[in-house]
Amino acid sequence: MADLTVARALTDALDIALADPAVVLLGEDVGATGGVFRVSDGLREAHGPDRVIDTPVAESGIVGAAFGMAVAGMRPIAEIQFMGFSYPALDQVINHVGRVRNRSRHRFTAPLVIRIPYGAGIGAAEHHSESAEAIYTHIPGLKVVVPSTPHDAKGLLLAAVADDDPVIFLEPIRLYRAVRAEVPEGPFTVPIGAARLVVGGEDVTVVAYGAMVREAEAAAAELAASGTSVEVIDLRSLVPWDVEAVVESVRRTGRAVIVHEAPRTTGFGAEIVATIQEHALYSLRAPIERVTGWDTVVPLRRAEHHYVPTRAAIAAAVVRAMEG
Amino acid sequence: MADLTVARALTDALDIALADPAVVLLGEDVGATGGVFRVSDGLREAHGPDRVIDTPVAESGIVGAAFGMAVAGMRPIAEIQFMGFSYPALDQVINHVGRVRNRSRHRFTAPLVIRIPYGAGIGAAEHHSESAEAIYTHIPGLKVVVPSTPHDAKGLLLAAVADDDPVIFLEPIRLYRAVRAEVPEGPFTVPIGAARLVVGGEDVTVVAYGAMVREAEAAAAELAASGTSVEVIDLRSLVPWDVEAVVESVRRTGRAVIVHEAPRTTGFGAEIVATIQEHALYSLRAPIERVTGWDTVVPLRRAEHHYVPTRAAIAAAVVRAMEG
Amino acid sequence: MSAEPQQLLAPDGTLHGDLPLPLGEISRLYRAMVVARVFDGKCSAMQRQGRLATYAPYEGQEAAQIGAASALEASDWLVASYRDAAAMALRGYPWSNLILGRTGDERGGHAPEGVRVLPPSITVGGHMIHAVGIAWAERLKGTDAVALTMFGDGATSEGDFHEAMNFAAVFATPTVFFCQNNGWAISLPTSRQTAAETIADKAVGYGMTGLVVDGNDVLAVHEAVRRAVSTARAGEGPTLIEALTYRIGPHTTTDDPGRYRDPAEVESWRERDPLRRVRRFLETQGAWDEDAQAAAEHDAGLEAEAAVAAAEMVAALDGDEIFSAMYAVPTIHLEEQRARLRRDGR
Amino acid sequence: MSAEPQQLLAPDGTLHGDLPLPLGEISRLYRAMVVARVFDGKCSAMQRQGRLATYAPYEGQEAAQIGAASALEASDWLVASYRDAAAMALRGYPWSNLILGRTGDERGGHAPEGVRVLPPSITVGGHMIHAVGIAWAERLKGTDAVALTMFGDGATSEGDFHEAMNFAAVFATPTVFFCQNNGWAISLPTSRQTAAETIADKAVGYGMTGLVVDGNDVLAVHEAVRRAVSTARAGEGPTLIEALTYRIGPHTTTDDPGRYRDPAEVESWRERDPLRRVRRFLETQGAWDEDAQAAAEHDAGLEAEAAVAAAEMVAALDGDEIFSAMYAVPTIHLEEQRARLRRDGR
Ligand SMILES: Cc1ncc(C[n+]2csc(CCOP(=O)(O)OP(=O)(O)O)c2C)c(N)n1
Ligand SMILES: Cc1ncc(C[n+]2csc(CCOP(=O)(O)OP(=O)(O)O)c2C)c(N)n1
Ligand SMILES: [Mg+2]
Ligand SMILES: [Mg+2]
Repeated sequence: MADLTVARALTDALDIALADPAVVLLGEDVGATGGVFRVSDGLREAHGPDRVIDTPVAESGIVGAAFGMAVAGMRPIAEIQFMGFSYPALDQVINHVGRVRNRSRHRFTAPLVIRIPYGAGIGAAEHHSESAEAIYTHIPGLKVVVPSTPHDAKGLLLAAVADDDPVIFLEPIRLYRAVRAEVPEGPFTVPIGAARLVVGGEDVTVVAYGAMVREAEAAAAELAASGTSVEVIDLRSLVPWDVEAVVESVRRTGRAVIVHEAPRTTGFGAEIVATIQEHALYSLRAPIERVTGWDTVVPLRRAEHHYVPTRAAIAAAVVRAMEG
Repeated sequence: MADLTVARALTDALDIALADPAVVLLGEDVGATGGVFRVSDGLREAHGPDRVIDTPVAESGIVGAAFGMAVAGMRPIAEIQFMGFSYPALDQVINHVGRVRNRSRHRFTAPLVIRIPYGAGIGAAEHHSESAEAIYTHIPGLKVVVPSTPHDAKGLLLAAVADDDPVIFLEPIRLYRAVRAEVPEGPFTVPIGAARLVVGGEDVTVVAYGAMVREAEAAAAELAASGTSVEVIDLRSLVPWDVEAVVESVRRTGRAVIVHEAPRTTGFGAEIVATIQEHALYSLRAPIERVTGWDTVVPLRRAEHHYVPTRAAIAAAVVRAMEG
Repeated sequence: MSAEPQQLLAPDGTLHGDLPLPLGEISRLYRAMVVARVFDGKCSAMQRQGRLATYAPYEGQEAAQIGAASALEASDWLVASYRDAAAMALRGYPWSNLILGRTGDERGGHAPEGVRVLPPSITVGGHMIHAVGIAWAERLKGTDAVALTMFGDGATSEGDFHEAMNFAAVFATPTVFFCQNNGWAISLPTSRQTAAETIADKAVGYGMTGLVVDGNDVLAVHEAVRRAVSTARAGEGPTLIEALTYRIGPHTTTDDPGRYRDPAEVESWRERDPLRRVRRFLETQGAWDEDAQAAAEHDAGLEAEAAVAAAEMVAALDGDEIFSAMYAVPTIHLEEQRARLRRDGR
Repeated sequence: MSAEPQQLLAPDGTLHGDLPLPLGEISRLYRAMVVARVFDGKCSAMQRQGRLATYAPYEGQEAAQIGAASALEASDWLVASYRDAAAMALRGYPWSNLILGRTGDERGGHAPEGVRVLPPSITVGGHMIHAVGIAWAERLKGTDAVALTMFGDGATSEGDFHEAMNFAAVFATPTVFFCQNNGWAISLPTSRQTAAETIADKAVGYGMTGLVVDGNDVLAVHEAVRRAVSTARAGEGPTLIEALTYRIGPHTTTDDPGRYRDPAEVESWRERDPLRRVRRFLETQGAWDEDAQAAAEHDAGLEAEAAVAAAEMVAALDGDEIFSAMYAVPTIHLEEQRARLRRDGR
């Protein structure tokens, strides 16, 4: 066991993954500087500049080249510097990465991982605070994974690299250094598709992922004091997501609150709500609440706090669900 | 009044819009050939090659240049040849088109229209049958419009051109020539944001848009015969969408079926479901059904019929909602 | 920047300089061109009969495609577009797959194991970088395999062309960029696609070698590509080759070129037919005659019939199958959707 | 392809050839460079104090930015990046807005009416095509306004650079592409960004004129841009100018260049400081002296204080306001969300 931040747990996972010669890491500034968040710190030195590759500034090129490598039998890990810079690569992701298996009926596949730091909360510049996971969840042929703890960061990243299909691996920027925890040494995986029960509870189910898990947990702790028992589920994986765990919980509690930072309209929260009501409508004792970012650009530093869901906003929604 | 197909109604609208010197139409093959669907047929001859502009094959360039024109005070209409080719322009759409007003606090704006033929049902090649509207609805700062009749095609396109904000204008490929109807001559607009009641009914509300409206209508007609009274609402506009009309209807019927061709997960149907349950949970007598495309690539011609929602699939969902 | 396009065989069949290939090889290339032309005609006809969903004819571009594809080894990769069936077939992609794909069946994309040819790219521009990644992977794996990518003049305007060229040059990947400049991108002539004198000029901005070859001269194309391939294989980096050719037919079978181009232009290019000059040359060498021609056409016809029959024998995918190749194993969501389709039908 | 970069003022202040501008004008440019340097230092300091959210210093690039921006007319447009504050300010974008933006406030993007300067682009690459669209619109509207876009060496690798260059050349839009090749894109040296000899070489592939200028020579930059602007204004199309310069500071205030570059390199560029050579030249002409320098620095300091004060006086956007500039009029959805924020808080 080692006491690691999310960032260091990821470094550890990358280092382990790179032991396989089929794995390479490529992206802007991943080598010389170890990436803007230092997640790949030391890896170029350890594995060489042919395996930890600093690329020109071209996201479509990074993803497209990684895709080609994957088709030729490798397991590349592409890094996009921030979610807001991932959009130039969307054509590659939608039209090629997610499709080559179907297009060739399993003849060619794209087992690559695309790592993308995402999310708000650190008062960054424009484009550096975005949560576009909903877009990725809507694209056929991808898996989408979001860790929220050092343990899961390592285990899910190793699972993503081992996966035979493309995985979009979203790293909550705000958590890189916000938490430390014990992480097993050496290789292990966390299965993609299984949610994590963060706190058990009886009255309301709160579903969150990424940086919102901690806010949900804090809200639950606060509400426990005033006698409301909140169950918090960390999805960990959005595609596929653990419908069973969520539905089972809501069947018990009869109430649900979904939390994400992304804009509200057609956010992934809508999918969770639509699925819950499909399976558990008759258990619902109140409308399912969504606590989300707004349909706006993430405000810059001075006004960002009006945008990002907080424990207070989550608690307010839980209270409303209790009254609903 | 003139008896027009959707394609011709659009031609008519473009011709009227081009009377304003601030309007230009640009895209691949829009001039010499009148576009792959001949929607801009004759317009280059009528308005000149400086106003109806054949561009190189570069979607990001088309949208980015149109954006620049709009910032400089024009009202460009950019055409992307098929939805599947719109992804290279997503970075321009997300990071610039939808944001310049906020980034400059109203100092610069982007009143452009991006026309995109979309949807399946004609057995086209890969990338030619896609429905990615959910992605566009999730992007802050855009409006998203989808006509389903010749009348609305003309009125909504003219409204889109007149709108002071960017509008993604989705043209259902399958409808271009499938219907003819009376369309008023000369300029008129259909307001963006108002749904259309297609058929009134008592038992179930079916919400659809684009090519799915006709399928819903047909299902309603079929079900009427067997005594189920179906209300069909054509959203016409996804951002903003007419929450009031839909919620009011579901409050009356207590049952709803949402229909779209796009993949199911995080499709726009999820947003509609999430919103309905928020406002009308206690009126719901059955889970809201979603009849959608699957989380797959749209199959090619020989298997496409397994993908696209049909009147039969809609009718089955309505029956289930009645039993639910 | 522009120089005369490299040419070995004049339109009248005269050879400039030495024989670049043994005569037997040239006959083999010519035969492949005959086969390609027969298939192209067959496919256009099938499309008119509604038996193909869509079809992009390559008549006039056979020399470019066959010349380039014939310069590769079995271990090399081909990453090509919707119009490159002749090249793909020469690399071992079965004609029956090419036809099956065009009937609207994903299984057309399943080339046999060992055939290193990707399914044709339908989007313009996105596939070139794949040839960079593939070539890069081969180098990282320590093989000497090369990847060749084929694309049109229109594709050179996409941002992805730029990123692919730049990555290939910066990382010196063993990639060959083969552009068939066939004069048109649907209705846009090359002169409106770029203001550069040649597409080969674009290589300069990447520090890459660029050259122009007569794309209707199978020997010149073969030679140019062969050299670029061996440069790449030797680890000396990528090359951009512009093959000047012409699309004799419509863009696809639904296009009407009468709207945008002068029939005289088409006629002038028919004069430069890529098959005729090889045949003339072979005939002057006594390596070909009427009988050989008749036999080649006959054989090609039989091959086409057989490929069409094989493709048309395949039953369409059933509802269950549309879910089965999105992932190695379908997700729970796809399984649930599959069950839904079984229950409600479509 | 490469030629010596155009230079008018040698690093030691010697002028080659004739005076390209009246001495008074040169003093004005120099004064602007002093102001720019003072602001840059001020902003770096503010960032260290936590008063700015993020900051990209441009020390060393003042000649490039001031030289280029000074070649525009009031009716011309500037479309620049996060590192181009000196150029933007010279075009009338208030320093207080530039600072306000960097404190993390959208209102920094609201330039005064009449100032034709877009808010700085934070993404790399996407903004160049905007200068193409703007210039094109001006031509369509019948004005003779030109658009200049500024970007770095890294930006030339993005697909959008390619599409912008190509559109500008094909449609001969009055656009000037001004690349500040400052040696680095964060940690990537230009030699790994492209294998081309120069970035100006990239113009060839678009049939555009490209040229390299000493980016630390304000007179050479001004001259080169002035010519490109008048070519564009005359309807004779776009130009690509590569200004060779150097980023003396870190990429942004959170970057640690010690990880990737040799301090000796930085020192060698300090020798070529863009301010020093102009000052030396002006001094030899008797147009500048210690007192003038002290006065210029003093005035710049006051101007900076005033701009900072103005920016820091602005109260942060309140919750209601974050919804108010997404559309001309907020949609019903935004109104509903605004009400939700009012009700629940955050
Ligand atoms: C990204 C993208 N944009 C647009 C299209 C539509 N389209 C298909 S072929 C074509 C022209 C391509 O021209 P070129 O590259 O010269 O190839 P050719 O068809 O001449 O072989 C266009 C615009 C597409 N397939 N993909
Ligand atoms: C699309 C995009 N990708 C990546 C980034 C992250 N990023 C910010 S600046 C930069 C380097 C840009 O280098 P260059 O164009 O040379 O400009 P400079 O910073 O040297 O002025 C990168 C990669 C970004 N802002 N936008
Ligand atoms: Mg072409
Ligand atoms: Mg730079």
